[in-house]
Amino acid sequence: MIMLPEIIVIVTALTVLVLDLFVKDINKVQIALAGLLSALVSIIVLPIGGELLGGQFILSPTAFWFKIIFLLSALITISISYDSLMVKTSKIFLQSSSEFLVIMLLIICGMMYLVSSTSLISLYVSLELATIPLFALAAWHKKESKSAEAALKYLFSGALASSLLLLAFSFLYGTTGTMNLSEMAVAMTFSPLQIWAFILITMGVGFKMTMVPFHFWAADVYEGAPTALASFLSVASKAAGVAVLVIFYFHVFPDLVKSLNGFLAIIATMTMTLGNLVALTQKNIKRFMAFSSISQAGYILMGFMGVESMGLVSVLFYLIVYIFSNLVIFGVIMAVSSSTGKEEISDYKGLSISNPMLAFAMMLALFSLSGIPPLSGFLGKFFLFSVAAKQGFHWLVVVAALNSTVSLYYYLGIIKEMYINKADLSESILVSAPVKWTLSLCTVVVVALGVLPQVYDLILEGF
Amino acid sequence: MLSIIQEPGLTYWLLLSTVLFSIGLYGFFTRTNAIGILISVELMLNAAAISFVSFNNFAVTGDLDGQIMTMFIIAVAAAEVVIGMAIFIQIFSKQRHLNVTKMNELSR
Amino acid sequence: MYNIETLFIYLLSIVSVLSAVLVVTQRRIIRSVSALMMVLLVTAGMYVILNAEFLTGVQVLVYIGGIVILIIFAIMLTGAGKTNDDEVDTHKKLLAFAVSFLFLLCSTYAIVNTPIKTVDTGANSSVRALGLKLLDYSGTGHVLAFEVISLLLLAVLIGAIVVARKTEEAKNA
Amino acid sequence: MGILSILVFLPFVLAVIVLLTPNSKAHLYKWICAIGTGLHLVLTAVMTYMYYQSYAVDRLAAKTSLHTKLYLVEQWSWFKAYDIEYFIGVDGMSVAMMILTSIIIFTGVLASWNLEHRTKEFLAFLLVLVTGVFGVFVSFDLFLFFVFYEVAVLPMYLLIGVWGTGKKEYSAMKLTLMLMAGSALLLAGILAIYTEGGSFNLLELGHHKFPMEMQNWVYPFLFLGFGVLGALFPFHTWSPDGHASAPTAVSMLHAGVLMKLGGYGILRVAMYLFPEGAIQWGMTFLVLATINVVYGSFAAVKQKDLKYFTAYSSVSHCGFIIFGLATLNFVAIKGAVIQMFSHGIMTGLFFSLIGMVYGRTKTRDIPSMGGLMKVMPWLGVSFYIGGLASLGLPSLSGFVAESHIFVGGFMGNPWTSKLTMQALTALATMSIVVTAVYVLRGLAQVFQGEITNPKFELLTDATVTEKLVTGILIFTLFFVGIFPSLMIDLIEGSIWPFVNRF
Amino acid sequence: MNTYGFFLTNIWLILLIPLLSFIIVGLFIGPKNKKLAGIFATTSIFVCAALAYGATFEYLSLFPLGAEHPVIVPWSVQWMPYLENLTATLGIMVDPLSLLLMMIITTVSSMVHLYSIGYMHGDPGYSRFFTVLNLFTLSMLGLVVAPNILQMFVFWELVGASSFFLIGFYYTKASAVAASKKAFIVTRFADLGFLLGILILSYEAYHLFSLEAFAHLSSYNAFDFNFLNHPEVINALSTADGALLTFALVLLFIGAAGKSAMFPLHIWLPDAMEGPTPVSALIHAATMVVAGVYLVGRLFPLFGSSEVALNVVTYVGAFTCVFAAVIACTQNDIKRVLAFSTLSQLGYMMLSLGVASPLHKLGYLASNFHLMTHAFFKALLFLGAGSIIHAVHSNDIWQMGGLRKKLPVTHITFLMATIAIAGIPPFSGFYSKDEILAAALVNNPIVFIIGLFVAALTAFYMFRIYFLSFCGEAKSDGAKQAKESSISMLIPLIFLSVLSVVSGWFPFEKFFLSEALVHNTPSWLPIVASGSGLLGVLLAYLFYFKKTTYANSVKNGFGPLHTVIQNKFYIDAVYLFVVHKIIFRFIAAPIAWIDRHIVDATMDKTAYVTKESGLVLKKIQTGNIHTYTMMFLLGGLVLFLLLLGVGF
Repeated sequence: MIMLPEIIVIVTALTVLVLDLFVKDINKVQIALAGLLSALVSIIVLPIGGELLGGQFILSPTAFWFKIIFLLSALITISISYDSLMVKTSKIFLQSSSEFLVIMLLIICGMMYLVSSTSLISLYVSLELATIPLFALAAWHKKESKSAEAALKYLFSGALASSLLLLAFSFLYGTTGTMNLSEMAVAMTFSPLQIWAFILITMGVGFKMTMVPFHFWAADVYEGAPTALASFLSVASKAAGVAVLVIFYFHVFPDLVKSLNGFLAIIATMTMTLGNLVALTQKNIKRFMAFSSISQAGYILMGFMGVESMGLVSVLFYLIVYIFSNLVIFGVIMAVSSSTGKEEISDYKGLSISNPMLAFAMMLALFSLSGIPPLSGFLGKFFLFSVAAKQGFHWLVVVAALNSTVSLYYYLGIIKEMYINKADLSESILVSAPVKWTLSLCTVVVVALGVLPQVYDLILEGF
Repeated sequence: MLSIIQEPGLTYWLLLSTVLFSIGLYGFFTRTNAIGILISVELMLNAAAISFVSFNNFAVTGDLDGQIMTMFIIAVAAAEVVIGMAIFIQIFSKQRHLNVTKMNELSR
Repeated sequence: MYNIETLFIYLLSIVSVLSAVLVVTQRRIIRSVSALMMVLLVTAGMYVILNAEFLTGVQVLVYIGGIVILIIFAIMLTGAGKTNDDEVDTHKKLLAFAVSFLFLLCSTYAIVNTPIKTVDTGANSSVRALGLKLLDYSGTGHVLAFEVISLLLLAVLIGAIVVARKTEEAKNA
Repeated sequence: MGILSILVFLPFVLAVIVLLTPNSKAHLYKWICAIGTGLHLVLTAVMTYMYYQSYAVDRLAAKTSLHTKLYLVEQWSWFKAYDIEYFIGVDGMSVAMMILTSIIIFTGVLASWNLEHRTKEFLAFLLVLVTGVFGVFVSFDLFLFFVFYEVAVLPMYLLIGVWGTGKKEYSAMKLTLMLMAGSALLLAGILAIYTEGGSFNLLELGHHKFPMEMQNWVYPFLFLGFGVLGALFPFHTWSPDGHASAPTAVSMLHAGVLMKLGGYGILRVAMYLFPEGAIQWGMTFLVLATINVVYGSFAAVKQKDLKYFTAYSSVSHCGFIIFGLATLNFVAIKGAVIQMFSHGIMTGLFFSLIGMVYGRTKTRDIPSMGGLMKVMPWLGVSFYIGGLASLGLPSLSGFVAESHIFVGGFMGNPWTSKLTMQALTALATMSIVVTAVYVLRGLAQVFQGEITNPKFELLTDATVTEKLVTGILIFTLFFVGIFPSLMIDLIEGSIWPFVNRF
Repeated sequence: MNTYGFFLTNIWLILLIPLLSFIIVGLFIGPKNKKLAGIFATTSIFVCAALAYGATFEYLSLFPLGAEHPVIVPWSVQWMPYLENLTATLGIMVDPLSLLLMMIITTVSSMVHLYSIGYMHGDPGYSRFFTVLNLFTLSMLGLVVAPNILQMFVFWELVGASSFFLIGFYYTKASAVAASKKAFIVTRFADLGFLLGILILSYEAYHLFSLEAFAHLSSYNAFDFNFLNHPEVINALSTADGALLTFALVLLFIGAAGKSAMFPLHIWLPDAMEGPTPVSALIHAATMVVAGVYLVGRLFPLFGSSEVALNVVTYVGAFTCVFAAVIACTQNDIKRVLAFSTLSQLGYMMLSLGVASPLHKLGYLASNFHLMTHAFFKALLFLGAGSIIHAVHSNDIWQMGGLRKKLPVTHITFLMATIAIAGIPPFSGFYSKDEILAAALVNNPIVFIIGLFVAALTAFYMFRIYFLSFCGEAKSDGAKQAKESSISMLIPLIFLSVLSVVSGWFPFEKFFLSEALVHNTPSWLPIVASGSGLLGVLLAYLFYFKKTTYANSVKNGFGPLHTVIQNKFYIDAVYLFVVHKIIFRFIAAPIAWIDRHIVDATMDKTAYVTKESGLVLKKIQTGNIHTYTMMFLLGGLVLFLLLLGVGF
């Protein structure tokens, strides 16, 4: 029964919803985490390659790994935002947090359906399920007007992207005569309309994955929305965007993309460079993380060049590494803002004195994001760069490597605040237990992934 | 070119839906009222629906996927409008206006 | 020499384009909503021509009956109906027009240059076939999409309620 | 777990132990590190002995071999997909570099004996840095080489940023960014090699014949990438600032060892894999290296701060290393490797002494100091020995290296015109006079003449640890200077393959 | 091969003993017990002297005076293997020249050691003095016994370094520090020439090994003297590229000129007088300055092969000879006078080497003979001057006077040395100078005349000092209470005075050359030579003993020229100008400035540009939803046009 994980997630969502109505402040985070964990376990048990509903629902290797990515990111996001969901005294506490949790679980379920769907319609609908509720989550901070404004911008960009996507799907449907993705790939004929559909899809998916020309919403939404959602966006929704891109680039337009290496290289360079350059100037930590995640999208794009299975494996590996590093940073951001309520980078002064463990975890994650060896970020980037190098784009490798040096500059900026600058008032930052556990676990994984080859080989076996 | 207009076939309908789509786009970029922008989105979705149905009618007559897709489009459009309206109401309760151009508190 | 049907098509397309233009240019939001209603009605008519009779029903009932009414309701709530929305400066209008026109050009270029072989039997849609296709468990069915859309609506429902609900202080203020 | 892996990861284990020891036993940190690095020194000696035993048997074969022969090899597969292996081994050159690093880290730890500010993290980061350096010298898989290369560069930021003096953030940031930009070039080069050569294993790649047009652009990439760390002319500006604001042990380790990674990398990777590229680009980098030598020495003449003075002199001496490599002549390359060793010890001595003088006089400004010889004779004499070594006085290791480079430079290589090569070597030789000028001027100003500042009257001479530090370094300088044939024999075997490939 | 006796087999002791005593005195005895340090150091040098004499005696017993005097290398070990035929060995080469030098060095050094026990008594740096003196003797011995040119260069540098430490012995005195720095830098500059010479020479010689004609010589190395002086090698080198060979030889001569303070590079010697007098006696009279002459002597066959090189040697030597002698006459500081006199005597040795050629070796013989005699009497003069200064506590000859009665022994010994240097017959100076003049007469008459004129000048300025310091009445109270120095200072004076007489009669010719030399020196030559010497003495007697006004009238006669000469032709000022103004102001400062403002600035500029572009890009984030979505769509359309345009 390969739809088991989805069902488990839906059941958990519903139980949280129902229980919240009847029982006074139940520990909903624990239920959610239990549900997600059992979904994760169930997925690992499932045989890859099965199909259901006569082919409407399949579990291909990509789908398998993307589901693991989605469940992992949900699991970690929810556990690091324990403060804003459960701790009433924390400065970033969210009203009606159980509904927040339910919607998040449903979104995860939408993403899982997204990767397993074979027809255009189910793909479109699950994509919408994975996007539209996010607009609602963005507006959760009722007290500040920033949150509503962020939601508005996110809604409009999302609506535009989805209508463009819809138009593209109609053209695909029309020219290939079928709704089924695999049949569509066979009927591809490089006609102008199909190229136009390809571009429209790139725009639609580019929105979700924050590729450069379509990234404008990211900064405002990350800053305005509650941090829990910002971390979720930077990780899960970006992974969903990558998933859709993988579906289209690897399964629907493979030979078109094979000839478009130059095109991809340009977009990747733009995304990386703009993301890094603007991140240099950022003061607010969440806005800073927005641009850092935009630049990460640039590196991921490099994996798509040449449409090889090695490229896909490195993209998947990099996503996993990116999840752990990014969520450690967001965990620290949430821990700091939950006790101090401040989000400026300069507020991290002297963190290494007030809370050495937090600072050390943050430092490791930042180094991993900027691609410094023994840590996993370097390994992920190295495999992505090797894909680009294999296609002969050495200039792109140099640009990417220089970009990661620029990124090192602003990551070191934060480390400088934490380690070198003296803190004027170092009130101690208390971190609640689950957050502490998740952070230390993730930091260990960030370091371990850099050294142990097992995970990469595991992914490789699938392809 | 004239033949397209003479007996309106698939291309005619597609051109029609693209025209409607572009008008929707124009509305999307110029309306200052949030609801106005949402209306233009509805317009665009409707244009897409037309292209789906016309493809179904002219090119892919074997099955009815196009029409089923249109039904789903309508459902999704509904969802979008619901969320949009909820957000607009929240904005309105705070700022008493829905003028999109005045909302750039996040522009630092 | 033109048979009735093409004449009818021309009529519908002209009306829909005109009212679409009205939707986007009207200063008062109420008038643009009504123009939108007109566009949707005309599309419903188009569906008839495109052999999608059931869709006309769905369009009229759900789209116009449901969504547009909701929009009108929201307009009333936010009191936007009475006043004129202020205009975006002309230079931005020009830019918007240029972008959308460029989009139109690209799209028409793509459509015109792609030969799609058309079958002139037209779709034989019947409600029964639609229903069967929609909930068919075999490979070609769309039951999965059906399930997912229900989840979407549930999520949107919860989200909209929480977002639109007045905050506690606003309530007792 | 061969001896090489122990040697590479012992400092890391030490770092972990130091981090784990509770703050209550703060005084223990120094002792753990001192004993640990001392043990490391002994182990390196054992490793050298083991190397000698296995190398002795094929000393003659080395003369004609086209491929580096490795000893004490350890090879485990790491990433099967990209056939990346944990492949470490050692040849003559690496053994010399291991000895150098082991000495420098031991003396470095001793030199930072009286550091109070957060010693735990300082020693931990220092040991992590040295792990990276040891890793680079033994790794023969390009991926592993690059991983250790970056591990060696990263702790520098925190070491200079937190424990440095003067405008430390600025120079720490500049140093890290320039070195990382350099390693960006390296990454592109390594990936190009991988796509072309098909594997990361350096020895296998040695058999692969790289096409000419690829060599033409990858060789300069690698050369500049490594050159940034080896203080090649236009990219040397990080070194004066970096060393001036770094604490003693860090600048000892950095100038003494890390800058040698540049030269080592050029030889081991760039020249080994791209002999034709090296010939093609030989002249341009030779000219650059000559500028490096002359420019560095002249710039040092006008420096007012002791650390800038030494930093510029090490820029000039590192220029010698690159000069030796760029001549593509056997004797000169051998000289370059010896210069790596000897300059490492020399700068280690210089920076440790500057640290000690700074610890006492609290100033590094040369004009404001004077007549310190009367008050601290031991430090004065060691400074003079260091100075004479740096200007290449025979019976000290500086002369051995420089004479090799000059003789090699004069003999030149079959591909460049004899006249230009000899003219450039003559120009480089000119620098021994300029070095003499600035060394003597600086030292005479600081140590000779009357005591200018009454406060200096009551300064104390070297303590036991300081005597040990200077003693070890000076002994090595003399040992290599008086018995150069030992060092030459150690290195010679590993240099032949590079030359035979041209 | 005939077996070597005790001395020759372990000749390496002559290097080991000073090394051991240097280390032991330096590290162990010195800091503890000053007195023992002095004695230990002196005894070790005496042992070396004994070894040197033993070795010479054994060498002569093996190869009697008249017979062939081969060059033997009893001990050598591999030191620095550059390449297969290019290995520098550490060894001892024994032949008449090196034996002669060994004897001179060890003798003078032991006398100076003995002398300084008394002279340096009570000086705080007492043991440091003896350590460095031992190091100096070691490096000097290493230099003279070197079998190859690289080992010579090694010990050459060590000699330079130890002279640096010795000159700068009183390191608290600013002038001593400056003098030591100047000495080291000038000699270092000359050593640069020497090194370049070696490099070119060894490079040329090394390439000979590849020719099969030299297969039989393959056991040699390119650096060895035997190889370089080998007749086949010499004509191979000169035929291959004569100009390059001459260039190399001139470079080598520059190295020699630097060490032996020939004209352009002489500025450091007068200032080197800042060091303690025994140092001046040992280094700046007998040993170090002679190294340059020894180098030219050692490579004489090679030098012989190129006419130009020999001419350079001759004329530089001659010019220095005259130049220094003229200045010596005007100096007031006793040690400066002796320093300039050394300069001019060295000029003599150089010009005599220059005039010689492989065919008629008289010049080569005379120069080495003069080297020996000069070493003894100049050392004696310096030590004598030392005891005068020790007694009078001032260097200025105008404050001395009337010391004849007060310092009897110093007076007699000083007188004997002055007569010797003036070249008056019975004393050694006459014989060696006569030989030089004879050689000069045969080859180069101009040089002969210069030599003659300088002989007179030498006599004049030497007796000027003699009369001013010893005769007449004491001109200052210091001179009045002058007391004779202690016995340990007097023994070396007496011993050296005996030597400076006896050394003239040493059967030099037979010891040095195998076959007898054809003597066609005209009979009138000795008379003329000694005559010019006596003329000088007479003039000095008139000027300074008789207190006539001649001296002042001559001085005013010369007028401004006199002050110019007194200030050593302002050459020092020129050097200072060149070094400080040109090198520091116009090269070093600009480079330091360039580094700070251009190279460094470009790096900061790139960082600035990246930050600026970041700010520019940030401006696009206006926050207005319309701009966002428009750019969203525009970006997509541009990509589409790009795709169509470029035609995927």
